[in-house]
Amino acid sequence: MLTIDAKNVDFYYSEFHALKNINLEVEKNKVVALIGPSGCGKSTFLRLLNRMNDLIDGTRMTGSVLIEGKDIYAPGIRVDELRKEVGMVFQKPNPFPKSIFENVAYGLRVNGISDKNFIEERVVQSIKSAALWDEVKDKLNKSAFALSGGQQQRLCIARTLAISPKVVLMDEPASALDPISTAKIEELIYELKKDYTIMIVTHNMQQASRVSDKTAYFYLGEMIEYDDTIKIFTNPKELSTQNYITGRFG
Amino acid sequence: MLTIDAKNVDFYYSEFHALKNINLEVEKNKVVALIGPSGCGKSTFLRLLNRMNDLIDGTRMTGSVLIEGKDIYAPGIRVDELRKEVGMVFQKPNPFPKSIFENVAYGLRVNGISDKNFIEERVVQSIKSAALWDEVKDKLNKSAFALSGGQQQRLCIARTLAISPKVVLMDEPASALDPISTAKIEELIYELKKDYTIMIVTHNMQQASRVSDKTAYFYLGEMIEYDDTIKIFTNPKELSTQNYITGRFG
Amino acid sequence: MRHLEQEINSLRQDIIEMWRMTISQVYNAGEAILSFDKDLAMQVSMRERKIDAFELKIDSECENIIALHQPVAIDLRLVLAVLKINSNLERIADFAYGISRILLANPSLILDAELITDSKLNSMIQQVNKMLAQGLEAFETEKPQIAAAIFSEDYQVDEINANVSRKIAEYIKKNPERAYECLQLMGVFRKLERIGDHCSNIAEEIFFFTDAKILKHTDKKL
Amino acid sequence: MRHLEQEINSLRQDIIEMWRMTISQVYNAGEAILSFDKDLAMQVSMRERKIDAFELKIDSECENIIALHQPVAIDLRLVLAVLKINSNLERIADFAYGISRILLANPSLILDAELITDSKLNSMIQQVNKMLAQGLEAFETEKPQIAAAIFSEDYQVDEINANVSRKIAEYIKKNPERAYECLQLMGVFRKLERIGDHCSNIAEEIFFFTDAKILKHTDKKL
Amino acid sequence: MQVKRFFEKLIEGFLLISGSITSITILLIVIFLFKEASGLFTTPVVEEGYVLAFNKENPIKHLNAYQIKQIFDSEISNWNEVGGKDMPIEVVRLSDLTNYYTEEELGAEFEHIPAKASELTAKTPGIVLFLPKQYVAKKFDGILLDHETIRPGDFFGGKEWYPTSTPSAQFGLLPLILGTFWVSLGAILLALPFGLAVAVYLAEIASMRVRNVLKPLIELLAGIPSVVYGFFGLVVIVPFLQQTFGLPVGETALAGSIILAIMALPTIITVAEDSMRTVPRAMKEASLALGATHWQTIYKVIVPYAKSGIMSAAVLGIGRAIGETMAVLMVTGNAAVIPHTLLEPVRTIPATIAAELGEAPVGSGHYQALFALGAILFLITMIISISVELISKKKYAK
Amino acid sequence: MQSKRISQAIAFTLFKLMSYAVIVILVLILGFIISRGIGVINWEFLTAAPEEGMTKGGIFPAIVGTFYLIIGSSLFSFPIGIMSGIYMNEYATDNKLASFIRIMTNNLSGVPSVVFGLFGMALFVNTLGFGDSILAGSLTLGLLSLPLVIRTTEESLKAIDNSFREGSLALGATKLQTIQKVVLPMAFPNIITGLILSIGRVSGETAPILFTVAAYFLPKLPNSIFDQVMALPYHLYVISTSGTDIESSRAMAYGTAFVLISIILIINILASVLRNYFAKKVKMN
Ligand SMILES: Nc1ncnc2c1ncn2[C@@H]1O[C@H](COP(=O)(O)OP(=O)(O)OP(=O)(O)O)[C@@H](O)[C@H]1O
Ligand SMILES: Nc1ncnc2c1ncn2[C@@H]1O[C@H](COP(=O)(O)OP(=O)(O)OP(=O)(O)O)[C@@H](O)[C@H]1O
Ligand SMILES: [Mg+2]
Ligand SMILES: [Mg+2]
Ligand SMILES: O=P([O-])([O-])[O-]
Repeated sequence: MLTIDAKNVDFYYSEFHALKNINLEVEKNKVVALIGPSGCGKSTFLRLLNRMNDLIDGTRMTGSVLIEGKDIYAPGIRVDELRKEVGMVFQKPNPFPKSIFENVAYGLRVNGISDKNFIEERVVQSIKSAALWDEVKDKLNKSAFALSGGQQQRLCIARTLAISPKVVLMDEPASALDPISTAKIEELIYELKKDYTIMIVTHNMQQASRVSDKTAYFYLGEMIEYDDTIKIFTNPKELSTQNYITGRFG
Repeated sequence: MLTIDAKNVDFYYSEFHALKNINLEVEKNKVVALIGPSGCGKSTFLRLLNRMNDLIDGTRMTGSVLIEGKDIYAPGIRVDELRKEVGMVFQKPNPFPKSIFENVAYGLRVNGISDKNFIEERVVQSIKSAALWDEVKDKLNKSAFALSGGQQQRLCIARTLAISPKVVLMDEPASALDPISTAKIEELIYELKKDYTIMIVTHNMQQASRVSDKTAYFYLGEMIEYDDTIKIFTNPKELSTQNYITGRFG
Repeated sequence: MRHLEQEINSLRQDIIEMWRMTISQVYNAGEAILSFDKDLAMQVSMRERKIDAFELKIDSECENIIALHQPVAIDLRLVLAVLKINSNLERIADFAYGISRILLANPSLILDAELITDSKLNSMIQQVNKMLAQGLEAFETEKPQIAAAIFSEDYQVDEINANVSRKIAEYIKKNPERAYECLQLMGVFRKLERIGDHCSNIAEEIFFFTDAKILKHTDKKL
Repeated sequence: MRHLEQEINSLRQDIIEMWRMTISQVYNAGEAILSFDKDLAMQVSMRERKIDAFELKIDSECENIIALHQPVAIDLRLVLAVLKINSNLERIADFAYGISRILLANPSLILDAELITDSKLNSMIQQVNKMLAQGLEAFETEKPQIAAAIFSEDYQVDEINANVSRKIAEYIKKNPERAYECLQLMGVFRKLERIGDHCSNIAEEIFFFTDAKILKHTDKKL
Repeated sequence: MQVKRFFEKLIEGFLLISGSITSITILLIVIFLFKEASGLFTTPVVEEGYVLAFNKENPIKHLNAYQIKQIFDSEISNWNEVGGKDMPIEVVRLSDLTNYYTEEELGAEFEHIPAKASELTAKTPGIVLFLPKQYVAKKFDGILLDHETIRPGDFFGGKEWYPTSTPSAQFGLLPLILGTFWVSLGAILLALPFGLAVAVYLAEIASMRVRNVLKPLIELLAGIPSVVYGFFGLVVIVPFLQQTFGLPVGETALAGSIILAIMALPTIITVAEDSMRTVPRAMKEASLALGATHWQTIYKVIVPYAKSGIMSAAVLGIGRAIGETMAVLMVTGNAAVIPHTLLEPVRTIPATIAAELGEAPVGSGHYQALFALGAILFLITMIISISVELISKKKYAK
Repeated sequence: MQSKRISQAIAFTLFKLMSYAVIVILVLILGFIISRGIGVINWEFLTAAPEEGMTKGGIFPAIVGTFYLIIGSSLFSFPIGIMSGIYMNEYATDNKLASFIRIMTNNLSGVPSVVFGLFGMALFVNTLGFGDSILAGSLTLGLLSLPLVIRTTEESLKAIDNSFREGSLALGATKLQTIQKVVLPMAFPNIITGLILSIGRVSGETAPILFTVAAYFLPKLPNSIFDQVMALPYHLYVISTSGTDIESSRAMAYGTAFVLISIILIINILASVLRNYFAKKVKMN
C-alpha cells in the first residue's frame, strides 16, 4: 500500500490557484524531496498532508489525499488524530518552553497518555532515534531553550517521533541552521527513513540530492517532474527541471 | 599595494576574545570568502573592515587594518569617510522605504552631492552594474519595497556601488534568498570583481567555492587557513579545514 | 552568461582543441609511416609533450569544475565525459607518438609495398582518422547518431587487425631476416587497433553526455 | 557514520574488490600462459564479463557520489582517483582476458622453453603481478611510498619489453615457420607492458588521492 | 472524546462573549450618553416649572436662552433688539408683582396671583413676565412661552456656560470647547518638541546605561495618577505663574497646558521611541555603511521610517490632553468664559463634567448638558482613535 | 563635508539638553512630592480616619477604599479581559468581526476617564440602581481597565511565534489544548506584568469614581459592596481643592500624594521584578 497517495489535488487560497492537479505517490520508508522556486507551492503541498492548511481561512481543496489508504479529507476525519499519524517539523526549531523531557512527552500527554513508565520509555527512545541522546541525557530536565539551534531542531524531531507518526513532513528543516547542524539533520533524515516515510521541502538543491530517494520538482503550482533523485540530478526528463537544478533558470 | 591588509588583529567583545591574531591580505579585484562554523568570528572580522563594530559598546581592537595602505583605526580617521570607501551589503535585503531611485541616490546625497545630472548618471550606472537595470528601468520612482527579495538585494548592492567604494563587504548576502535569486547574486559578484575588491561571509560552502578566488577558514576566532579557493576545496593544508569543508566536523 | 557556463564553455573549447591536436598527431603519424617520412615522425614526437600538458590542463579544469561548481545533470555529464574523453585522447596521441617512435627507432624499417597493401595498413589508418573526426563532430554538434557510426567502423578496424597477424606471419616466413621490422610493424597495427578502441570509448562517452545512456560493455546496436 | 562516508566506504570496498578480481585475472592469465593451461585461460575468459559489469557499477557509483553529494577535498580526490583507477583496472583485466584469448585462439601456441626464459616472460609476469598488488596495498593503506616503487618496476617491465622484440625476431629467424605463434607471443608481451603502464597510472592516481600531487607526465623521481 | 469536543465548543462560546464585551460597552456608552444628551434638546429654555409670558400684542414668538438671560440682565432693553416692535422691555419677576399690586390684592395666600399676573400681562405691552407654572391662570390673557426648548444652535454656538442662571440656564459650548482647545494646543506645543527630542535621544543617542536609567523613570511617570500631577500643579506651578506674570490668579490655561504637557510627555516619548526602535537595525547600518553620519541617518532614515509611529505619538498625546480631567480641573481656574490669552482661567469639557455632575440633579437640563459634553468628548476621542488606526495602517499601504 | 559633522554636533547637543531638561522636570515632580510627603507618613496617618475637617488624622478609609476598588475592578476586568484577548488573538483570526472588535477595543481605550464616570453613573448608579457603591465604582473602573487588560493579553499572545502553535497542533493537540498548554504558559509572564500595571492605572483614577462610589468623607469602613467608600485619589483632590481649610490640610495632601506615588512605585517595581524573574526562569531551567 502506498503511504502517501495524492490524486488530482488542486488547492486554492481564496482565488489564487496554488496547486494544480498534483498526483504524487510515495512508498513506505522513502524520503521524498520537494524542490522548486520560491512560491511554487511546495509548502502548500506539504501542509496539505496533515491539513495544516485548514488553519488558513478561505482555502479550498479538490482531489483526494490518501495516507495509508485513508482519505484524510473525507468527512468525519478527526484532524488531531490525523496529525498524530503525520508528524511535522518546521523551518525554525520551535521547542516549547518546557524541559527537554516535557517537550518530547508533550505529544503523548495531549493525546491522553498518562502511564508514566510508558511515557518515559517512549521519550528516551525518541530522543535516541533523533540522535540526541548522548548530548542531552544528563539534562533532560533542563529547559529546551538551553540547547543549540541544531539540537533544538533534533529535539523537535524527537518530539514528532514520540507520537509514532507514519509520515514525517519537514519544511526546510535545516534552513535556519549552520552547515554543521545541517549535516547532522541530513544524517538523521537518512537514518530515520528506516522507520518512517519522510517528505522534505528544501531550497537547497544539494540537500535534496543528498537526503532523498525521490525528488519532485514544482513550478508555478504544477508538479513538473517526479522521479528518482539520482535521475533528476543526472538526467532529468524535463528541460525545466534541468534548467532549475543547473541554475540556468530565470 | 594591497587593498586589505589586516595585521595581528585581535578583537574583544568586553571580555570575550572574538578574533585572535588575524593576518590577512587581499589583493585588488579579488573575491575573498570567509567560511567557518557559526560564531567563529567571520562577521566580526568583516565588520571590522568598515568599523561597523564601533557601534557596539565595549568592543576593543588591537593590531592594525590597512585599506589601500591607510590605517583605518588610526586616530583622526573619519568613520563616515571610511565607510564610503568600504561599502557593505547585509544579510537581509534592507532597502530604505524610498523609491528605487532615491535608494541608490541616498549615499550620494548624504555625502553632500547635489548635482542632479551627476546623481542621475551615477544612479543609472550603479543599477546597471548591479544587473538590475532591465528589471527596474520603468519604475525607478516606485517604492523599493515593491521589488522581490532578490531584486531588493541587488538594489542594495547598487546602492553600495553608487558611492564608488573600493571594497565591498557582504555578510551572507544571499542567505535569505531562494536559489534563483542566489544564483543571480553569485553571478553578480563574479561580474563585480572586475572593478571591486570583495569580501564575502557565507555559510554556504558551495557558494564560497563558486564565487571566491581565495577562501579563509575561521575557527574559534582564529584564521586556520587562507589560500586559493581551489586549493582549499581540493587540497586544504589543515585537517581542521578539511574536516569542515567535507562535513566531518563535530 | 553564467560563470559555470563560461567555465564549461571554455572546457569544451579546450577539449576540442585537444581533439584537433590529437587528430593531427594521428594523421601525421599515419602519413609518416606510409610515406616513411622521418621528419614528420619527428614532428609528431615533439608535439607529444604539448598534448600531455594539455591533458593535465583539461583534467584539472574538470576537477576544478566539480570541486567548485557542483555541476549536475547535463553539466555534470559533460564534465565527466570530457574527463574520460580527455584521457582517451591522450592515449590516442600516445599511440601516435608510439608509431612515430617506431619509425624513428628503426631507420631500416623499409616496408614492402606488397605487405602494406596486403595488410591494409593504409585503409586502417584512414579508418581511424575518420573515426576520430567523426567523434569530434558528434561531440561538437551533440549528435550521438554520428558517434554511432564509430562503433561499426571500429569493428572493421578490429577485423583488419585480426587478419594482420597471419599476413605478417606469412611475410616473415618468406622473409625471416626481416622478422624484427615485421614485429615493429605489428606494433604499428596494434597501436592503430588501440586507437580505434579508444575512439569507440569516446563514442560511448558522447552517448553518455548527450543521452545519459551507458553503452560500455554492451553491443552497440542502436 | 555519515551518509557520504558510508557511500565512500562502500565505493572503496568495491574498488578493492575490483582490484582483487583484476589481480586474480592477471595472475591466472600469467599462469595459464606459462603452464599452457587452457582451462585456466577459459576461466579468465569467462570472468571478464563480471569485471566489465563491476567497472560499470563503480563508475556509476562515482558519478552518483559526485552528482548527489558534492564531495570536496580528500573525498573528491578519492572519487576522482577511483574513477580513473577503475578504468585502468578494467583495462588491465581486459589485457588479462586478451592474453587468455591468445592462448585459447592458438591451440598450437606451444612455446619454446628457451624462448620463454630468454624473453623473461616469467619475470615480466611476476613483475606486473607484484605491481598490481603493491598498488592495492598503497591504496588500502593510503601510503604513497608503496606506490612509488611501482614507477621503477614499470621501468623494468618496459626494459624487458624493449628487448623482447629483438629476442623474438632472432627466434623467428631461426624458426620462421613459427612466425605466427611468435607474433601472438609478442602480443602477450605487449599486453603485459600495457598492464605495467596502467599500473603506473594507478600509482599516479594514488598519489593524487593521498597527496593531491599530480605526477602524470613527470619523471617519477620522488 | 465527545465530551471533550463539547467542552471545547463551550469554552469557545465563552471566549466569544468576552471578546464582544468592548463592543457592547462602546454601544452602551453611545446609547446612554446620547440618550441623555439628546434630552437636552427637549428641555425648555426656561427653568423647569416656570414660564415666560408676553403681552398678546407682542409679535415675539421665540426667545432663546441667551436672549432671555440678556433681557433679565437688562443687557437688552428694547424688543426690537430681539426682532420685535420698538418698545422698551419691562421685566417682571414674581417678586416684582408687589411693585404693581399690593399684598392684599395678591391675596393672603397669593391666591390672586394668577389673575393679577394675567391682568398685568394684558395691560403692559412691553412686559416679559417670569412666573412659576402654578400661577398661570386657566384663561391667561397673554402669550405663554412654555414649549420653547433649547435648540442645537444655542448649545453649539452658545457663548456662555452658566447652568445655574435663572430664569434661563446657559449651556453654551463655545467657552468650553475653546478652553479645551487652548489648553490642549498649549500642551501639545510644549510637549511635542520635548517629547520627540527625548524619544530620539533615548532611541538613538543615549548609551545603554543612560537609557536603562531613563526609560523606567519615564514609565514610572506615565503611571503617576492625574490628581497627583494636578496637586503638584496647584502647589507649585500655579503660584509660580502667578508670581512670574503678576497675575491676579495663577490658575490659568497656561498652568493647565504645562501640567498636561508633562502628563503627555511619557506617552509621546514611549510611543515615538518604540516606533523608532522598530526601525530595523539593518536599515540604520545600511545608512551608516553608505557614509552617512549618525545624525543624517536619524533624520533621513529613522525618522521617516518611524513617521507613522511618531504621528501616532502626537495624536495620542493630543488625545491624552483633551480627555484629561482631574489635573486640569485643579489648575485652570474653571472660569467658563471664552479665553483671549493663555494667562486667563479657562474651563475644559472634562473638567466641567467632573466639577458639575455632582451638583446637577439627575434628569435636569444641566445633567443632560453634561452628558452632551460627554458625548462630544467621546466623539472627539473616537475620531482620534480612528485617525491613529489609519495612520498606523498607512505604514503598510505604501 | 565639515558641515554635516557640525550639524550633527549641534543637533545632538540640543537633543541631549532637551532630554535632560525633561528628565529634570519629571524627577523634580517626584522629588517634590516625596520630600514633602515622607515627613507626613506615620502609623497614625496610615491607620486612622481623617479628623477635624480632614486637617488631622489619617487616610485609612481611603486606603481601604482604594484597595476594595482595585480588587473589585480586577475581579471584573481580569477574567473577561484575558478571555477577550484570547478570543481576539487565537480564535478571531482574520475575519471582519475580529477587526471590528479590535477597533472597538482601541476606541474604548481612548475614551477619557471622565466619560467612563458619566457612563458608570448613568448605567450602574442610576439605571441599574446600584447607587453610589463599591459595585458601581468597581465595574466602572473595570470597564476602564478592560482595554488595557485585553491589549496586554493580546500583545503577549501575539508575541508568541506561530510556530509554537503549529508545533503543538502538528503533534495532535487540539486548539484548546494548544492554548492551554503552550500558548498561555508562554504568555503568562507578560500577561501578569501587564495586569499588575493595569492595577496601577486603576488605583490612581479619579474621574470615574467621582460619581459612582467616592465619598467625600466617610470615617467608617464599608459593610457591603453597596456602600460608598473613600478613595485615595479623590481624597487628594478633595483636600487640595475644596477642603474646609485648604491651608491646614496641605500636609495631609502631601502625605496622600506620597502614598499614591508609593503604590505606583511598588507596582512598577513588582512588575519589573516579575518580568526579570520570568525572563531568567525561561533562560535558566
Ligand atoms: N496564506 C496564504 N494566502 C494567500 N496566498 C498564499 C498563502 N500562503 C501561500 N500563498 C501563495 O501560494 C503560493 C505557494 O506558496 P508556498 O508557501 O506553498 O510556496 P513555497 O513553494 O513553499 O515557497 P517558499 O520556497 O518561498 O517557501 C505562493 O504564490 C504564495 O504567495
Ligand atoms: N555584540 C556582541 N557582544 C558580545 N559577543 C558577541 C557580539 N557579537 C558577536 N559576539 C560573539 O563573538 C563571536 C563571533 O561572532 P560573529 O558574529 O563574528 O560570528 P560569525 O562567524 O559571523 O557567526 P555566524 O556564522 O553565526 O554569523 C561569537 O561567539 C559571538 O557570540
Ligand atoms: Mg515554503
Ligand atoms: Mg603521454
Ligand atoms: O591505453 P590502452 O589501455 O588502450 O592500452
